[in-house]
Amino acid sequence: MKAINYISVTFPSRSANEAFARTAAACFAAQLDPTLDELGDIKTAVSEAVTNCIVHAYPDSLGKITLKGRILEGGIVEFVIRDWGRGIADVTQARMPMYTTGGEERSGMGFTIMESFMDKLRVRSSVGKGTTVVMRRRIASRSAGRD
Amino acid sequence: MKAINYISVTFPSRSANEAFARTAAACFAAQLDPTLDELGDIKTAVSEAVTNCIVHAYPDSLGKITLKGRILEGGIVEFVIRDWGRGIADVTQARMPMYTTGGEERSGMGFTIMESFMDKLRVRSSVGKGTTVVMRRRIASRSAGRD
Amino acid sequence: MHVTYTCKDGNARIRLLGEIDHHAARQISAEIGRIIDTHLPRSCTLDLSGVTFMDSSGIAVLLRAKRRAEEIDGSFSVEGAGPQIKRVMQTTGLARLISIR
Amino acid sequence: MHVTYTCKDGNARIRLLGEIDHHAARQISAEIGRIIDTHLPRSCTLDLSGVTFMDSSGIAVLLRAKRRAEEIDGSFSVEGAGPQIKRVMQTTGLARLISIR
Ligand SMILES: Nc1ncnc2c1ncn2[C@@H]1O[C@H](COP(=O)(O)OP(=O)(O)O)[C@@H](O)[C@H]1O
Ligand SMILES: Nc1ncnc2c1ncn2[C@@H]1O[C@H](COP(=O)(O)OP(=O)(O)O)[C@@H](O)[C@H]1O
Repeated sequence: MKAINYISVTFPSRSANEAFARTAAACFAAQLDPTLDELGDIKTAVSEAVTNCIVHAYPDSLGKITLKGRILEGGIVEFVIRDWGRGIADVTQARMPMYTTGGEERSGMGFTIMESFMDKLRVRSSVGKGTTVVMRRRIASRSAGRD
Repeated sequence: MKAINYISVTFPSRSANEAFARTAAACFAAQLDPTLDELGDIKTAVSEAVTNCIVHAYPDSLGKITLKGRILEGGIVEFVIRDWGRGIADVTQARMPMYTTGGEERSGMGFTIMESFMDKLRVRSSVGKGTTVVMRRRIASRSAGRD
Repeated sequence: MHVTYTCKDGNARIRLLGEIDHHAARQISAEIGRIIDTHLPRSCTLDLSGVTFMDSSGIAVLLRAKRRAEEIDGSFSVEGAGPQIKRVMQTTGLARLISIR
Repeated sequence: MHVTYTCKDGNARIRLLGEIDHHAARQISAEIGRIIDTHLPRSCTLDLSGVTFMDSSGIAVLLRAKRRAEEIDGSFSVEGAGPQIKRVMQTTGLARLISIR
């Protein structure tokens, strides 16, 4: 699919950047004129993916994270969150509700939220090389009778 | 100066991205706990620099723009806005109040705002190669008796 | 960006909502122009209390609105500008050209 | 993120202001724990009306607060959650574990 508009954002895995990343994603998605609920879903899903990079991909060091956004035809916004950290050995297991390697501060519900809040979620990972999370959400056009 | 935190944002010269860029800059600066007035100054200065890339650097085509942000020691935030567009032949003249090549929709006050709203402004440009604008602003620490 | 207005007894109040930047400027200018041309108000007040951001792209918008209002011998003023807008108007000298309430 | 509270007649009301994410979670949890440990309230209400965002990092914060309150035989509930927080609580099953007013 051809991108109508895009952004590419790079930042280190500092937890202070969680708020920055989800706000940047929401600002970018805003051009599709989403509802507040849709914006909330996007912010939450991106927050989960970026937090995972900070908590799980680079547990003991600072590493690079990229957030890419694209506006696709048909009012679809896509975000790709990527790290070059530890990676996930078994992605199917990692995506199961309540599965976590993060101890009692984590709930294991990050992927569950990403899946419920977005229309499509794809996770690719390679141990020692990093993880790429691709998420898409269609924003219903308001002129099509929603406003 | 060593950067404590940084971001790097890339986007095409679409006018819809003006709001995205200034909001991203403000979100990034927010970690220094600025006042609303300081945030307003930063948003405005970044908006001017990014708009210049869209209007002047790439007048008839879409081109690439980068916005880099860094947090430096001493509570200083730095933004570097860069394009690979038309460039400026005479930077001293371009920085003068009311000088514009943009016709009646432009006021020629963009650089004046950047200079007044930030502590430091540096402009490097090369005709046919592009322009780099570096701006810095110190955010007074609130614990130092400002709140 | 939204533009709404009321016009009563020759007094137009035009209310802008949102952010005034280069992206939005042309549309805002066109809508203000249309309102003035249609109602030919004796006084025109631009209510900026709903504007959350304005950069130098707003200067041409405000100056053009003023010129349009004065071309038909009307008065023009701006009200409800928040601190960020006031700072832009002061720094650029616009505050000396336009009456701010 | 700010945490404020009042405690009267054994009823604690803890009010959170800001965003609950991984960055803020540990500090919020610590402050809630300190308030409960100091006042040993019979009932503890967490007021989320000032919380503008919460992701799954908030789950552990809320569950730990509930556990802490119940360990000293107090009751625990949450109120004022906006739509984004409610959606997270429902999607993750947290809404079944915590009483929401
Ligand atoms: N970017 C990542 N890098 C390495 N491991 C990850 C990454 N994202 C997720 N994981 C693994 O998948 C598990 C489940 O993730 P998630 O559902 O988001 O829950 P949580 O973050 O609460 O653990 C994590 O505990 C971790 O083991
Ligand atoms: N990124 C850029 N690329 C090319 N020319 C630029 C750029 N930024 C500024 N200029 C030149 O400098 C002039 C003054 O800029 P500025 O003070 O921001 O006012 P304005 O944007 O209203 O023209 C512009 O009219 C243009 O000729």
